[in-house]
Formats: sequence, C-alpha cells, structure tokens
Amino acid sequence: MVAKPAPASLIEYPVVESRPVGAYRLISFVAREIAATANPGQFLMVRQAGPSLDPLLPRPLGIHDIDSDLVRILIEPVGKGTYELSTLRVGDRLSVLGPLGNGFDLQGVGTALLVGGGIGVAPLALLARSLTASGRNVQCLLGFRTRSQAVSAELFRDYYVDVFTEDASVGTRGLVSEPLSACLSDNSGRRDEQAAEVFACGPDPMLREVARIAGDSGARAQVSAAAHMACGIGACQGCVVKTTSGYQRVCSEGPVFEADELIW
Amino acid sequence: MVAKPAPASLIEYPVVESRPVGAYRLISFVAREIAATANPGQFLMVRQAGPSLDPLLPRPLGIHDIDSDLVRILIEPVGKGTYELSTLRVGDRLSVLGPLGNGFDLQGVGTALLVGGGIGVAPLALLARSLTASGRNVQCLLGFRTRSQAVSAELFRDYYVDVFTEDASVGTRGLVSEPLSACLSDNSGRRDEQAAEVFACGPDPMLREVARIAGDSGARAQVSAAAHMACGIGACQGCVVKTTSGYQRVCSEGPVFEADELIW
Amino acid sequence: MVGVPEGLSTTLGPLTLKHPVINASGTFDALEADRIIAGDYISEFPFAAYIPKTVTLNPRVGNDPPRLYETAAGLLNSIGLANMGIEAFISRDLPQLKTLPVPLIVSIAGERTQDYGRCARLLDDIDEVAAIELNISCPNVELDGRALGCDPDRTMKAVSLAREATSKFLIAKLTPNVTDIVTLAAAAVEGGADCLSMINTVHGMALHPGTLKPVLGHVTGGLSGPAVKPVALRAVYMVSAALDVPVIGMGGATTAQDVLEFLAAGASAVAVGTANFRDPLIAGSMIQGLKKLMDERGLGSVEKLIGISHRP
Amino acid sequence: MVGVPEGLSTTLGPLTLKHPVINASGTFDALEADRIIAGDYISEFPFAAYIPKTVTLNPRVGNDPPRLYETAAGLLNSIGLANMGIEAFISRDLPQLKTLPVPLIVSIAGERTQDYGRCARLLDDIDEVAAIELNISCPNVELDGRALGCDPDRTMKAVSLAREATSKFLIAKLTPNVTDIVTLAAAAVEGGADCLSMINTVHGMALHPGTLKPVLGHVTGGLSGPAVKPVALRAVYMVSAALDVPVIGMGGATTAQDVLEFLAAGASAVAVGTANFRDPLIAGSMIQGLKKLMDERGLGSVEKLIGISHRP
Ligand SMILES: Cc1cc2nc3c(=O)[nH]c(=O)nc-3n(C[C@H](O)[C@H](O)[C@H](O)COP(=O)(O)OP(=O)(O)OC[C@H]3O[C@@H](n4cnc5c(N)ncnc54)[C@H](O)[C@@H]3O)c2cc1C
Ligand SMILES: Cc1cc2nc3c(=O)[nH]c(=O)nc-3n(C[C@H](O)[C@H](O)[C@H](O)COP(=O)(O)OP(=O)(O)OC[C@H]3O[C@@H](n4cnc5c(N)ncnc54)[C@H](O)[C@@H]3O)c2cc1C
Ligand SMILES: Cc1cc2nc3c(=O)[nH]c(=O)nc-3n(C[C@H](O)[C@H](O)[C@H](O)COP(=O)(O)O)c2cc1C
Ligand SMILES: Cc1cc2nc3c(=O)[nH]c(=O)nc-3n(C[C@H](O)[C@H](O)[C@H](O)COP(=O)(O)O)c2cc1C
Ligand code: FES
Ligand code: FES
Repeated sequence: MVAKPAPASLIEYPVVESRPVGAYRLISFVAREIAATANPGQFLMVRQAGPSLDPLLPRPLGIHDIDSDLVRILIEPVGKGTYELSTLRVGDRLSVLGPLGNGFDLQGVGTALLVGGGIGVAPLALLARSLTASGRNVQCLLGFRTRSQAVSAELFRDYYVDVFTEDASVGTRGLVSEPLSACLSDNSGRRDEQAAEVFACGPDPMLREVARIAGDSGARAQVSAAAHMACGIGACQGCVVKTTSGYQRVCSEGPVFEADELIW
Repeated sequence: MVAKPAPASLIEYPVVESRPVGAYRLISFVAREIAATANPGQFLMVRQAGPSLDPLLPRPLGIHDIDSDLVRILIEPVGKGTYELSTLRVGDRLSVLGPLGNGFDLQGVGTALLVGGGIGVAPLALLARSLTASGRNVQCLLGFRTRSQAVSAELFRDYYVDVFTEDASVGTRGLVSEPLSACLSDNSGRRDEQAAEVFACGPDPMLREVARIAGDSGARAQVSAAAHMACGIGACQGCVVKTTSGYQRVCSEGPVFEADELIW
Repeated sequence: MVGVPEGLSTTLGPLTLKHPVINASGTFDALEADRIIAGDYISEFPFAAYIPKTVTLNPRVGNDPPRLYETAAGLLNSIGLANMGIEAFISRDLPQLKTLPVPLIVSIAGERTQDYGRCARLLDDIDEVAAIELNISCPNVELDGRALGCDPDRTMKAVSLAREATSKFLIAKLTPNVTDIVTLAAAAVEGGADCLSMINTVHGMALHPGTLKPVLGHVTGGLSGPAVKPVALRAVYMVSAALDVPVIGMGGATTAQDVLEFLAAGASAVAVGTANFRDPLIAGSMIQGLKKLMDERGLGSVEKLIGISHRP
Repeated sequence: MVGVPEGLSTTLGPLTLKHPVINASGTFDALEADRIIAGDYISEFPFAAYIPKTVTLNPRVGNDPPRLYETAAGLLNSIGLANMGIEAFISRDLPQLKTLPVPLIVSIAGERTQDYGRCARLLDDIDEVAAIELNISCPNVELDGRALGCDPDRTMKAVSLAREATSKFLIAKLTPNVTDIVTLAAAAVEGGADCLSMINTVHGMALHPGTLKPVLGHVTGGLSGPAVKPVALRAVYMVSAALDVPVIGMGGATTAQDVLEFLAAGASAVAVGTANFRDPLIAGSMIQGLKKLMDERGLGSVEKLIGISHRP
C-alpha cells in the first residue's frame, strides 16, 4: 500500500525496558535501523534469543511505538510464545526480524479514526504519533474486555481517546462499533480527501464490524489482519487470509488490507 | 549400601548464588530437607522450572556440598541440559527432585583416597567434609584435562589435595592413576579396617583404571557411575550399567557401586 | 486418591475411573515411587488406574545401554522390555499391588504370537487384574512382537489368542509406525479387543554428538514426549472417528490442557508417560488443573468432553 | 556464496555442491528473501542448491486457513501445495532464478500419477534446471499424490513416468508415514530415481487450545522441525544402509551439529526447512559452524564424513 518498505534485518537486541501495562507487557529495545525506517502497521518477528527449541519460532508483533532509537512492543500473553516473551526482563536478549509487511497508507488528510480492540491497540500508538506529526486530526476508539486490558489506554494519553469495556469497568460500556457508527454518520457517501478514514486493528469479529460500518458509510477503512505465521517473509504460504483477489499472505500483501477487500 | 535413604521430594527453589569456577558453574539454593538428610554421593534431578519443553527432562547432578541449609551443585556445560542450567542466575528457579540414589558407604576408618576426574570432583566436596568430620584422614587426587577445569580444585582448599592435569598447566602432569598406585602400594593385600579405601567419581576410563589399581592392591574402591537418566527413581530401566549381578540401575542400585562389581 | 474433584469420572467399558488420567506402561513404577518419594504412593495413588511395565512370558534383561537419549521436546528409549517375567510379576509384584485403590491393568507382550494367549491365561483368574493391555507395538524388541503390530493379520491373530484365553477387558496398544493406523485398529477390534490404546513410541534414532555413532546401544529406539503429541492426537482422532470402542490416548501429554485435548480428540482416558520423568508428581497437578480448566470454560464433565473435537 | 570454507564440497550424482546445506522445498523463497531481507539473496545465495516450492501441473490455491500451528519443538502445516502451476513457474519465476549461482532443483508433484511424467517433460529441455525432485509425499493434498508415496507400486510407476520423460538427475522425496520406508525407497530407485530425499513431514494434528476443534483448516497436517529429527535421522540411516544412491537428509536440521549428524547418518547433502523460519539467515551460520566443528574435531572433509556413523 505504501512505498516499498525498507529491507528487513535479523538482529539480537538486549531488552532495555520491561514493564507491565495491565494485562499486557511493554518491552523496549534500542534498534536504530528499525526506528529509522519502520512504517506504522509494520510488524516484527520476535523470539527470545538462545538455543531452546520450545518455543521454536518467532511470533509476529506489531511495532507499538518508536521513541528516537527506542522501539517498543506491547505483548499480550495468550499462548506459549507470547507468554515467554512477556517474561523477559532488562538484559534478556531478543532476536528480531523486521520491519516486515506493508503498513498503513498515510496519504489521506481527513480525520483519522483509530479503532483498536484488545491487544489490537498495539500498533495504533505509532500510527497515532505519525498521523499527528503530519497534522492530521486523530481520534482513538479503544475497546477492551476487561479493566486490566484497558490499562493500556494510558499509552494513548497524548491523543484524543474514548475507552469502551464490555463490563463497563473503565470508560463506556459496550463495543467500539456503536461509537464508530456515530463518528461516521455524517460521512455518509463521502470518500473524498477530507473524508474521515478508519484505521483498525483487533480481533476478527471487531474488524468485520468495522468493515461493515465503514462500508455502509462509504468511508475508507484500513485494517490490520492477523494469522498464524511461520516465516513472516512470504516463503511458506502459511499466513493467508481470503480476499477479493484470492488468498493473500498477511505477512507480505498485509498485514494491512483495505477492509472491503477482505472476505470474512 | 548405606541405611535406607531419606525420602525424596520435588520442590522449586530460587537460585541464591551462581558463580563460575573455571569451566564449571557453582549454583546454590536453600533446601533444608535436602541439607539435613542427604548422604555424600547421592544426587538430585535438576531442571530449570517453567513450561519450556526444551530441555524436557531434569539432569542428574551430584550434591556438591552442603553448608547448613545451603545446597550446592557444580555444573559442567557439556550439552543442552547442563548448558541451560549453567546459565541460571540468582533469582532463577530450579525444580529439584531428591536426594536420590545410594551414596558412599562411610563406615570404614582407614585413610580415604578421594579420586576425582573432571566434573567428577563435584560430589567429592561433601564426601570430604563428612569423612573429615568423622575423623578420617582424607587425601584428594584430582585430575583435569585443562587449566580451566582445574580451577575447581580451589573448592577443596580445606583438604589435602594433589592436582594433576594432562597438559601440566596446573599441578603435576599426568593422570591420577599413577599417584593412586603409589598411594596404595603399601596397602598390598590388606583389606582390614585400617586399610586405605578409595572413593572415586569421574569419566569411565578413569573409573576403570581406579578399579584395576584398587583391585591389584586389594583395596576397597567405591565408584560413582554415570548413565543417561530419565526418571531418576527406578521406573524406566533406562540408566543401567553392567555389573556382576546383571544390569543394575545407576539411579536406584547406584550411583555408587563397589568397583569390583562393575563390568567395563 | 483423596480430593479428586467431581465431574472427572470416566469409564473404559466395565471399568470406572475416578478421573481420566492414568499412567503409560513403562514410565511409572508405583512400588519404586512409594519407596523413594516422600508420601504414600499406594493408598493415595495419583493415577486413576495403574499399568505396570509390560511383562513377557520369560524374563528379559533388556537391551544394551545406553538406553535413553533426550531429543528436542522428546525422549528416545530402547529399554527392550526389560522385565522379570510374568510368573515373577505375579508372585512378587502383584501381592504388593493388591492394596492399590485403583484398577490394575496388566500389560503383556509376546516374544512369539502364542505368548499373548499364554500370558493372558495366566492372568485370567487373578481378581486384582481389572484389564489386560496387549503391547503389540514395542519398537525395541527384535522379535515377533515388533512386526506383529504393523501387520493386520498378525495383529488380529495375537489379539484373538488373548481373547480366547480370557474374559477380562482387553486393550490393544497400537504403534504409530504404520501407513494407516485405522486398519490396524480395526484388525485389533476384529480380533476381540474391547479397547484401543495409542500411541506407543515413534521409530527414531540419535547419534552421539561427539562420536557421531548411534548413541543407543540398540541403534534405533522409540520416540516419546511432547514432540510426538501431534502424531498421537491424530491417531486418537482418526481411530475414534472410525471405530466404536473406547480409546486410551497417550503421547506427549504433559499438561492439563493436553489431557483436555486428548479427551476432545476422542479418548476416554489419557495415559501419561514421559511427563512423569519431568515431574513424578505431575499426575496430581494435571488432575487439579483439568478441573480448573473445565470450570473456567464451562465444560461440564469429562464424559461430555470426550470426542467434542469431532462435533461441529 | 562468497567465503565458503574449504573441505565442504559434496556431490549429488553429477551435481557438485560447494557445501552440503541446501533448502527444503516450500520453506525458503529466494525471490521473496531477496526482496524483503537486507542483502543480496540472488548473487550471494546462502544455500548450495535452490529448490523452490513444489509446483503442480495446474495452479493450486492451497488449503483453507489456518495452515500453520506450532507444536513442541515442531511445526504443523497444511499449506496444500499452493502454487502458481508449472507453466507460470517456467515463464515467471524461472527467468529470475537464472542468475542464481547454485544449481536449481525443481520440485514437482502430481495431482494424478501421469502428471509426474508431464511435468518432468516440461522441464526436460530447460538448461537451468539441474535436477528434478519428485514430491511423492505431501500429506496435505487429498489427491493421488498422497497415497502414492505410501504404495510401492504406485511410487515406482510415478517415478518411472518421470524417468521416461527426462534424462535429468531425478530425486524422489519420500514420506516417513509408512510402515517401512526402505521398501518405498527401493521402489523409487527401481522406478529410476537417481537420488532419494527424506523426510517429508510426519502426519499430525493439533486442536485449538480454546475451542478444542482442529486448529488447521485442513484438520490434519504435516509435522516438521526439531521434533521429527530422530525420525528423519533413522530414515536416512536405514535407507543409506540399504541402497546405493545418494541421499538428501532433512527433518529438523537447525544447527551445524545437526548437519554433521545427517551427513554421518549417510546423507550426501542436508536440506534445511523449518529452521529457516526460526532464522532466515541460518544457512550461513550453519555452514560456518559446520567448518568450525569439523576443524575442532579433526574431521577432514564432508566427503569423508558421509555415512561414518555406519562404520565401526
Ligand atoms: C501482524 C501481526 C501483528 C501482531 N501484533 C501483536 C502485538 O503487537 N502484540 C501481541 O501481543 N500480539 C500480536 N499479534 C498476535 C500474536 O502474534 C499472537 O498472539 C501469537 O502469535 C500467539 O502465539 P502464542 O504462542 O502466544 O499462542 P499459541 O500457543 O500459538 O496460541 C494459539 C492461539 O490460541 C489461542 N489461545 C491460546 N490459549 C487459549 C485459551 N485458553 N482460550 C482460547 N484461545 C486460546 C490464542 O488466541 C492464540 O491465538 C500480532 C499478530 C500478527 C499477525
Ligand atoms: C549420578 C550422576 C551424577 C552427576 N553429577 C554431575 C554433577 O555434579 N555435575 C555435572 O556437571 N554433571 C554431573 N553428571 C553428568 C550430567 O548428568 C550429564 O552431563 C548431563 O546429564 C548431560 O546432559 P546434557 O543435556 O548437558 O548433555 P547431552 O546433550 O545429553 O549430551 C549427551 C552427551 O554427549 C556428550 N557430548 C555433548 N557434546 C559433545 C561433544 N561436542 N563432544 C563429545 N561429547 C559430547 C556429553 O558428554 C553428554 O554426556 C552426573 C551424572 C550422574 C548420572
Ligand atoms: C522409558 C520408556 C519405557 C516404556 N516402556 C513401555 C512398556 O514397557 N510397555 C509399553 O506398552 N509401552 C512402553 N513405553 C511407551 C509408553 O507407554 C507410551 O506409549 C509412550 O511413551 C508415549 O507416551 P508419552 O509420550 O507420554 O511417553 C515406554 C516409554 C518409555 C519412554
Ligand atoms: C510450511 C511448509 C511447506 C512445505 N512445502 C513443501 C513443498 O511444497 N514440497 C515439499 O516437497 N516439501 C514441503 N515441505 C516439507 C519440507 O520440505 C521438509 O521435507 C520438511 O519440512 C522436513 O524438514 P524440516 O523439519 O527441516 O522442515 C514443507 C514444509 C513446511 C514446514
Ligand atoms: S508467514 Fe510465511 S508466507 Fe506469511
Ligand atoms: S533413570 Fe529411570 S530407572 Fe534409572
């Protein structure tokens, strides 16, 4: 979607910061190359460096944020790979391949509605930073299941944020889809330069809703899709999602797709 | 060989000390039960606590030394299991089953010749401590391939020690077998209470030599044998060595055997 | 056996198990555990049934050492069915096992096909023996027993000889080292097996990292542990879909989640082998963990869980 | 390809390789690597030969996702031979691969037996194609291709159709999912294979930890990675002892030590698959590491290492 991404490299980095953010863990490392070249929405293949063969493969993680040379990732432990990564502490070593994939297209100028669900908020921080830097109006709608997940909303304190939780423990009760409809209601039919544009990352059901709502209002929506990966670099054909042009690899054609190209 | 050992238990312990000793690593943890009940020559089944399945199984390690509640192990990294254990630092957690197996029989009264080869010196420190405490005359003959292994002789500084290295980098050039012959030369034929007794742990070729020399001089020799283990508790039949009474399990009938019962 | 949570009971034909976790033959020795580990391993036995190591008609010393080698998330063994022989087992071990509070399943293997009948007959009138497992799948013996489990006709023959010799509940233990395990499973059932257990170990070998010669004295061995869990789950899934007998699943089960998965794939009980070596107290934590997982996810009972992966 | 240490060269029939490490089909894409990773993946290609992903006569979209799942020290996949078809491969990819400084081995699979002949014929007059690998062992297609590799007669037939169609060096890739791999290996050689490669993936499956339904869209898949290394080493050891053709070993090779072991077991070259996903630059470090290990242990040359585990 954007200009040909910068080449990826595989490098070991020591963790320089590791702290819990509610249910998630924020880990930082100094990676000048990645920091200088990564586009919002691109991802990294990350594993703990070392000889242990369990976990075997790196896991795809979005680039959460960049602060001069510091690259940040935000991890939700859901299985053995993410569990292990979330136990890493300062001084432990990461093996990182990236930046990878095609990030968000930032060429629009209208209001940017950033919709994040759960750990899907991870890549939105860098996105919000970039969009804001280029002078765009950024509004974040972040939805979570629980209070401990919603703690991560603090990572967006520099932006305009509305938080929603299913149990009403933080912010407004409910899903992000309703407020998104409201935000797009005055957009109806417009798809010109000034039109509001949606950028979304989260669980499949949320993305499907986002695609439907954006479709109904005619707004452009770019969504970051997820899939199990092995190589992360287009070699294994393993990470495909169904699109209007057949199976496409999340790691190579994605992870960001036009919402109306994905077939749910 | 000795009184029925105390029951073993499986417990997680944090590492409280971890330091290199030349090519080896010394790791300590506080384990009152083990400290109170273990006999010299008994072993522990040790792995890093946690869910990673590689390495999969604990490794047998001798109890190197005991200092009130502190239990010490000495590790030579030779493969993936010992490599991983030797990377553990203070605060990391060990899963430990033990004490296991039959240790050395300490009922004699004559001079004790402790013969260690390489990492085989590990269990001899606790043995030397016990023998000395019971008033026996202890003499250690420690052989190593290299200088960095021989650094571990410093762990025996409280005892009478002769060091031998194959490359003459430390102590006397050569194997421990020659000095052992010399020590036993005036023992010829005696196997009464006052006779010198050999306690050995090291690589198979060394143990075979020790058995031969002790046999020639009629001295009793107890040797700690090694084998790949899985269970450590007599269940799998995996750790057998050939003895005059057929295959015997190192973990259950051993690890300490009478030298003249082993068939090489 | 104290403190087994509710909702965990399961059945294997006439046997009722308090929970679905049993031991795999050759990997847990109740008498040794009781002797060595603190606690009472007989009257508070952690498994829901006990299967001692396979016995054969005559004693066997087993294969030349080394007999064990750890591989990536797996274990290679070539024990070679070292055992005291069925008569010594009956006279020496069985009396000590009588006080076990759980069903006793005796595993037998034949060095010749007819041994299956002879061994089964020796066990037939022993009340304490709740069931017999026919190990027709040990990769570590150079005898009939090895090829047997790879050949449908001979599998059927061995099982039917045992069937004729006993009315006890008969379990046939299958090898994964075949082109199509369902064919072998069907042959065992046709021979009269009431139940199928799977998998025995997967053929494999390792070289000594230094010498580059085969590390096992027997050259090749059997692979077990988490490495083979995908192979085992598939076997259970395929066989339980094709045949209508209870299945005992095993191969790499190490966590409560693994137990859940074997049940879902179609197993009525799950045997734990190599994981006992990682942690000899693992059975207890698996059972508590299983209950916790079931509660968290609103999975009512083990009985309802069995085979749910097949249902849409 | 700069800086390949000496003493590492090996041969596969008429092909000379600068070192023994090649890629396994379906696990490394030279064109994508060149596009995505910093560095020049064409003119400084790390492997000693290049095998692109298997192509079939007609394009295939592949299986329903999910297609991947990590298991203990292993990877399950059910890609289903997604590929653009042999004609598109010849017209689109081949021209770009012509500048590769290493031999190109094209992997083909048939949806029907006769496809092996037709695909081989299409490649026969293309100079850049140094050899053809017949994938008769993909577990992820519901077509002839699957059963084929498990049946000696059909294996022989498929190989001989390809043999008639081309004079190129012919490699048959074997599945481990059979009772006796040596029988299949012999059938392939009888059909005219010049070389055997093994192993393709091992049948397996996984359940989704949450839903307890099969996690792969295709339900079952093929297991690869370190978990299967013992299975692969045994296959190489048995086949290389029984037959007199060069063997390409693969299955879990991840370190230089693994390469050493496959060579010692009897392989003339070693293919790296899943390990590329762990580290796409792994080939380079394996080659440097191999040289280091050989020097440390005084192992003269790769040629002398091949098969040493069989010698006393
Ligand atoms: C492009 C991209 C970017 C991503 N960015 C991020 C990111 O920034 N941060 C982040 O944390 N993740 C991110 N992910 C997701 C992350 O890659 C996966 O969560 C991870 O690969 C899972 O690996 P695992 O070993 O932890 O889980 P696995 O063991 O592989 O678990 C498999 C799946 O099962 C599910 N699962 C596990 N246990 C349960 C259970 N008890 N109940 C129900 N389901 C269960 C999990 O959802 C998981 O998806 C991203 C994914 C992609 C493709
Ligand atoms: C009763 C008993 C007590 C023991 N006490 C101690 C102790 O106190 N301290 C201690 O450190 N060890 C001790 N050992 C030995 C220790 O258990 C083994 O070294 C360990 O189990 C090996 O496991 P690993 O995973 O590290 O090696 P593996 O990966 O299993 O390696 C297998 C074997 O290959 C050999 N090997 C590996 N790499 C090479 C190579 N490049 N060249 C040649 N050979 C190679 C090693 O010697 C090793 O034995 C004891 C063993 C027993 C039975
Ligand atoms: C050391 C060892 C010994 C075994 N002995 C036997 C045996 O005597 N009889 C038998 O039927 N299976 C035997 N097995 C196979 C196990 O019962 C089980 O089928 C296999 O190991 C797979 O389960 P796991 O991965 O949980 O270990 C043995 C396995 C191991 C590792
Ligand atoms: C994702 C994936 C895709 C594969 N695709 C192919 C293929 O197209 N053709 C083929 O012959 N083998 C294919 N294989 C099998 C590998 O080439 C190799 O035989 C197997 O993975 C064992 O080696 P490894 O453990 O090093 O991966 C594939 C394996 C994986 C993991
Ligand atoms: S992860 Fe391999 S193609 Fe995308
Ligand atoms: S290690 Fe299992 S019997 Fe000794």
